[in-house]
Amino acid sequence: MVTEKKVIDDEGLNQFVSALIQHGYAVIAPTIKADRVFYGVVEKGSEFVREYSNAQNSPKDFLFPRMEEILRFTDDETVVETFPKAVKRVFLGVRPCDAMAIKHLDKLFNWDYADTHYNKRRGDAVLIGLACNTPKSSCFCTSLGGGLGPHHKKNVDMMLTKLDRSSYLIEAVSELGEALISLLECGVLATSSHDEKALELRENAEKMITKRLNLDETFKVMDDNFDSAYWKTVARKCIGCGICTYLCPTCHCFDIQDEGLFRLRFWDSCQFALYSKHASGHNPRDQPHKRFRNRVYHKFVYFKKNLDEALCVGCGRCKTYCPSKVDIFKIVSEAEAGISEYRSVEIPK
Amino acid sequence: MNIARTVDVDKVVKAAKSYRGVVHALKYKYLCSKPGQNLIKKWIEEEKIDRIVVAACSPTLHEVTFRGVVEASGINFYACEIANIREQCSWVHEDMEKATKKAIKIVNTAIEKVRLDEALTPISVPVTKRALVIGGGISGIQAALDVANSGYEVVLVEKKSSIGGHMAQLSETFPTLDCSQCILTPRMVEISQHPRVKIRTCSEVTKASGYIGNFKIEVRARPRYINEEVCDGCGECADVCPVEIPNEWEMNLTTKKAISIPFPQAVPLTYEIDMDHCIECYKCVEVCGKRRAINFSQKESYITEEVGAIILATGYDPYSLEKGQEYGYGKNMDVIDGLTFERILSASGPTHGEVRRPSDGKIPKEIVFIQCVRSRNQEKGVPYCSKICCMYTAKHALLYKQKVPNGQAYVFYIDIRAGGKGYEEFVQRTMEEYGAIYLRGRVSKVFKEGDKMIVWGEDTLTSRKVEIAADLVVLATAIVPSQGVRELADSLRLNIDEYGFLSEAHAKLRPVESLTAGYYLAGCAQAPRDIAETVAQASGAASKVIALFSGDFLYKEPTTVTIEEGLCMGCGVCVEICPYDALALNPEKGTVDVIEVLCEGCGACVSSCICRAIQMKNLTDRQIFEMIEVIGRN
Amino acid sequence: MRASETNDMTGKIRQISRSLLEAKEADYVIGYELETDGSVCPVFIDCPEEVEKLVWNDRCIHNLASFLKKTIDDGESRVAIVSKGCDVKSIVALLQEGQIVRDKIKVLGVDCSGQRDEKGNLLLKCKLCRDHRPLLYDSLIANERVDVREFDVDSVDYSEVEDVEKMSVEERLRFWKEEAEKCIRCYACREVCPLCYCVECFTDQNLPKYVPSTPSIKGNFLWLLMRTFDLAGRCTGCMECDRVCPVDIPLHLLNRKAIKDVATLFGYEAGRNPSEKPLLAVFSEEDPDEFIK
Amino acid sequence: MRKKEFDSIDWEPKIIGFLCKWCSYAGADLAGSSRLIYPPSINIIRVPCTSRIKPHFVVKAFATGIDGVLISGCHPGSCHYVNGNYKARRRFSVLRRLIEFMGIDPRRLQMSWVSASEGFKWADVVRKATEEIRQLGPNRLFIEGET
Repeated sequence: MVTEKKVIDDEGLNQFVSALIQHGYAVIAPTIKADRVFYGVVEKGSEFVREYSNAQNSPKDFLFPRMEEILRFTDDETVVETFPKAVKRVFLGVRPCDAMAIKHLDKLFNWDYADTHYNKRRGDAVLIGLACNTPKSSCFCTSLGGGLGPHHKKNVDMMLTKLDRSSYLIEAVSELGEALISLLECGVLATSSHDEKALELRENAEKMITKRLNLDETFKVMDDNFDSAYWKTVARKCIGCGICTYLCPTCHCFDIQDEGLFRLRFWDSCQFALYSKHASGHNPRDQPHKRFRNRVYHKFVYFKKNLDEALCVGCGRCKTYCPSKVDIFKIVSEAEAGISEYRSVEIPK
Repeated sequence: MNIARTVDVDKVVKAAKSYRGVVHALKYKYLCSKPGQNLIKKWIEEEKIDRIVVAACSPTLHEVTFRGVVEASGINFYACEIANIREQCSWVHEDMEKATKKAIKIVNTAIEKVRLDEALTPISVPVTKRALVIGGGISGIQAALDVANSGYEVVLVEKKSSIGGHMAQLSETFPTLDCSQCILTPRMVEISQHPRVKIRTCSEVTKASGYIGNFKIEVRARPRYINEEVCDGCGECADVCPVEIPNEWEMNLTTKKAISIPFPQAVPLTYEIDMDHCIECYKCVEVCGKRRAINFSQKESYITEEVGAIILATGYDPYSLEKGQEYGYGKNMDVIDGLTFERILSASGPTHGEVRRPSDGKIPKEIVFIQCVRSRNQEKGVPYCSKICCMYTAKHALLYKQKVPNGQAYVFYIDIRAGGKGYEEFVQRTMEEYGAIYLRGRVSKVFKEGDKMIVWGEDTLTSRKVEIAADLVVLATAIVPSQGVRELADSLRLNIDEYGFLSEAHAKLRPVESLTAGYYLAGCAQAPRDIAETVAQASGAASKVIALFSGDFLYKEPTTVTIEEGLCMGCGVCVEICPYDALALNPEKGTVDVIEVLCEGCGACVSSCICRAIQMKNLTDRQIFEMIEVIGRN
Repeated sequence: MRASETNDMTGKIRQISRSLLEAKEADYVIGYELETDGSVCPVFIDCPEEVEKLVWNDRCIHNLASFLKKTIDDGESRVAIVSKGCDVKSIVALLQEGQIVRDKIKVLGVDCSGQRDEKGNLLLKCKLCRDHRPLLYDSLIANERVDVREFDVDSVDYSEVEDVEKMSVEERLRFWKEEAEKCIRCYACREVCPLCYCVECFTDQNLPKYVPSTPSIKGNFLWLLMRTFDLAGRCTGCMECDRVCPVDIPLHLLNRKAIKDVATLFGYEAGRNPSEKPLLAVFSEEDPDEFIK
Repeated sequence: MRKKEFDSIDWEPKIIGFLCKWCSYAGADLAGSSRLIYPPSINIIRVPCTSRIKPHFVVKAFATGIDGVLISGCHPGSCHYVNGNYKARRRFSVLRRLIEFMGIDPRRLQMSWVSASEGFKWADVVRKATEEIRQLGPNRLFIEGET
């Protein structure tokens, strides 16, 4: 199978969006809302912003929304399970890191239990990636394994690479992508010079990411030093809010509560004090640093133990939007040095 | 049945039956009757029902009845709630359908509440069987004697240097014309010799902590500069004292020395030095000699008394007229108030009972009495009736005529209020036998002309203007709560009404109790009243105290608050907001403790607690939320 | 701010911090440090060698008093804290509510001429500020160039609040519902607030469920409303909640509204006097009652 | 169209009354024993004192779809618990302005002083409150499905 590659301009991209919408897809793409970039449903191509490093939220919001109804109680005391409506979705402009995150979520929600609600939403959603030409200083995707990088396209169905001011290289990656690219009526077939340009951009982008992390070493150091006072020290400026977890493309914790006649599931965060409180009143993560440590360990240790991957995709959202600019990369990458410094220190209970 | 008029009781019963958790629902005509009560008993005993809702009249009427029934049947007193579908539903609505719907909701809210009610037992508190009486007038004396004679100790606190109050200043009392001092002083002697009464004069209550049965009272004693135990009241010191000052006990009609007693029968018979006027010549010290009763180094002191009940007998003051504002009072020496006239009439007074006017000592031939001065006067005085003025004015007019048979007394009045045994007859006697001329109307002006006071008034019965050239004008001024009561009420956390009289717990059914438990009211502290009523109320208050002291323990409503320590952050807002000091910061734990016996269950702390660590027993936030939801449901 | 001023003040902060740490008068110092991207972040300094991390400039936005909440549990630590005039008001409020002990806190008060965002714009809280010089401190890092005059209370600018007040009731409801819709319940507003120190927030409690914890419009709207009420008479207007909100809900409008109301109704201002009684625990007979029938 | 719905004379607003048990509750009882007729719009929750009423209750009521809340207690100076009504007054004057700011008509939160002897006043207060809230129409703070 020869993968078809085309080069289109902005107008072509707009037409493509219109074609997708006409074919019954809900197109979800980065949009501008009050100076910030958010993923949202677009009604026309021009709403899709293309100049952004990444949106504040991630596609997660649409696959695992912050709140959803899972069942309903009726007046005659019966219970009806409710499911999300089947919607054909296209996620447009997904950065490779977010695409990787969706892959992680796919695994997570089908690991020991297949989550119907997630899967219904995920369904046949099409991911159209947009290669990242100018990673931010907070990005560190290249260290996180699975070949992840600013132009990584394994996890998307189609990939867009912005070649210059108004031309995009568009290629189908999966069969789903192949089927969709046929909707593209404009554009020219890509040539090798386009490929070369893309490669150059890719190398350039990869060079821009200077942060490096050795995942395996980090895993080992962390796994061996759970009780180090280091974690208490680095957690100090964390205020304990849920921004990092709610904006993280892979965090997936939820709570379930009944409200009136509805049973709702909605996001929860391990950063909250009540998150781990038992019904008995006991709370194993009763102190802020224990909750902080849990987040870091979940990303770099627990998930790796369970599914042999890091759950962090290096998007840098947690640092960018953190009220105290807590830097997970810095904390993890300096763990070894930091822990050795604190090795002698007994962690107070 | 009076509920069934607008509420379809069968529908309410049907709705209740189908409500979550309800086992029985039944219509019954007089549930508060014996057979009705027995039915509840039967249910509880035979079917192990553990919660009851009675949909009937207001809980203020039969809540205790039904709770008593459930308690007698073996479940907790508080496992019963009343749904008020009469006073607040059937009696106030006309639309049957809507009223029925509302009645169902009322029942449902009561069900939700009772479902979450917990079993409570009353809080028992030991009782300190010792009473405090504040105020040493006739009401305080009477109350103290009654309590003491029942075998309990009493502390009587009086701010003046002698007990006796205003009654000691009066000449004769209406309607029997007994000599006031003659009937009062034996009581004063009795109390001064009573082994169970401690009299603290020159003293004021400054602070109270604790609660019914267990008060700690701080009493401030001002120095009188005389040693009470030593002074025998010989009076030699006053003889040698060179300083003469106005005698306010004699309504400033005469003077006294800077070292003085108010009147010869004073109790305790201990002199007091007025340091504002004393020139420290020490002649008194000299004459007192070896007895060494005089002590210039006395200081203000504070004593703490532990008592179980407090009787407030703080009395009254005559309305203090601003100088020159009313009928020339204060500008014109011969315009005086009633209490001054009492001193003029009194055999022990400055004129030895002869009626002589203050300005020149002339015997007044024509005398005008004006009633309701500042009483019943919304704009300039107090709106209430001072109650005693009609009677004492009649007494004044009568006594005047007895003493000056050729004189003429005129009385300006609005109404004559002479309700009381022998009162109306007394007023009639004054008019008919003693020829006092009663003129119904207000006085518009009093002004001086020569040595006469010209009184302009109106006789509204004949619609004629009246002008009287009087030698003396006596104003029956309003009586008001005695000075300092507001501050006292503040420090004791007592309710006062808008005029400053202490509020009773219930106007009809609890007239001698304050709303704050453990405080009882006697005499004019509560409202204007005469001596007979004062004494009756004082005895009433005393008997309440005696009843309280008859048991070793007190039982308090257990619907107090609890604090969940795990949630409390010790911010102290509740400590601040509690009007009873029932909450205290525990510095060790950093949280707040509830002192349950002090808690009256108002719930102010519950709603002030930002951390929601405080809940009120049997009226938790959860219960209220459930009730709101029931009401919100369609 | 001129470089000489920042250098000067930074130097003083370091010097005082060093001596406090050396003399073991403080277990640690909470201050500001420079991030690689030029922004400024909170930092905890435990030993004299680290004081060089401390800085002062016009990007020291964070209210470090938020971190004093964490000291509530371990009442033992003695903390030195770099505080602007606005932050000191939070400290005063915490003292007033007995959450911190005065002699365990060393306040390094800093004269502040206003803080700026990354674009160099003066922050709203600084435009409204009347406490350029802290009203309580142990050491003062003075800046003679800063205007430390008392502001005229009557001249307080509530125009942002008044703009909302001018809307109709329906418009306001729509406005706040739209804002509520954005809320994701990350509780950054709560966690950053120096005065939100409850063990269990009302939104987390279950019996009863004071407000729904779900990020629904209803739950969010009620959260915004009740959060504001609980802070009424306590909020000192540091606007940290506003800063950290990841979805830009104008929380300052709500808090400023409460600040305006308690000022106009009761003449009360939070965070000025550690011994002042809490606003809602006391009353005055003259309190307004025009709405009572 | 919305207007029509509540113009109908049959629409009865749902009002919750939080009444202190010493004054206003007794006043409401007196209105009953005096057979004073007032609209059945109000359901009463008896509390010991107005100071027991949490702002949360009021907000919960609105969130539950209650059209109006009426808080009633003792006149100033005659609180059974010394001064609870003053504290409540302060609390609710703040809440009232705040809900108004967020778009809830403040007339939906009413407050009155009704003593145990003011049965007439109670009936009048309920009538007026009902009328005023009837004019405002149903509480549409949260429409069904917005949960």
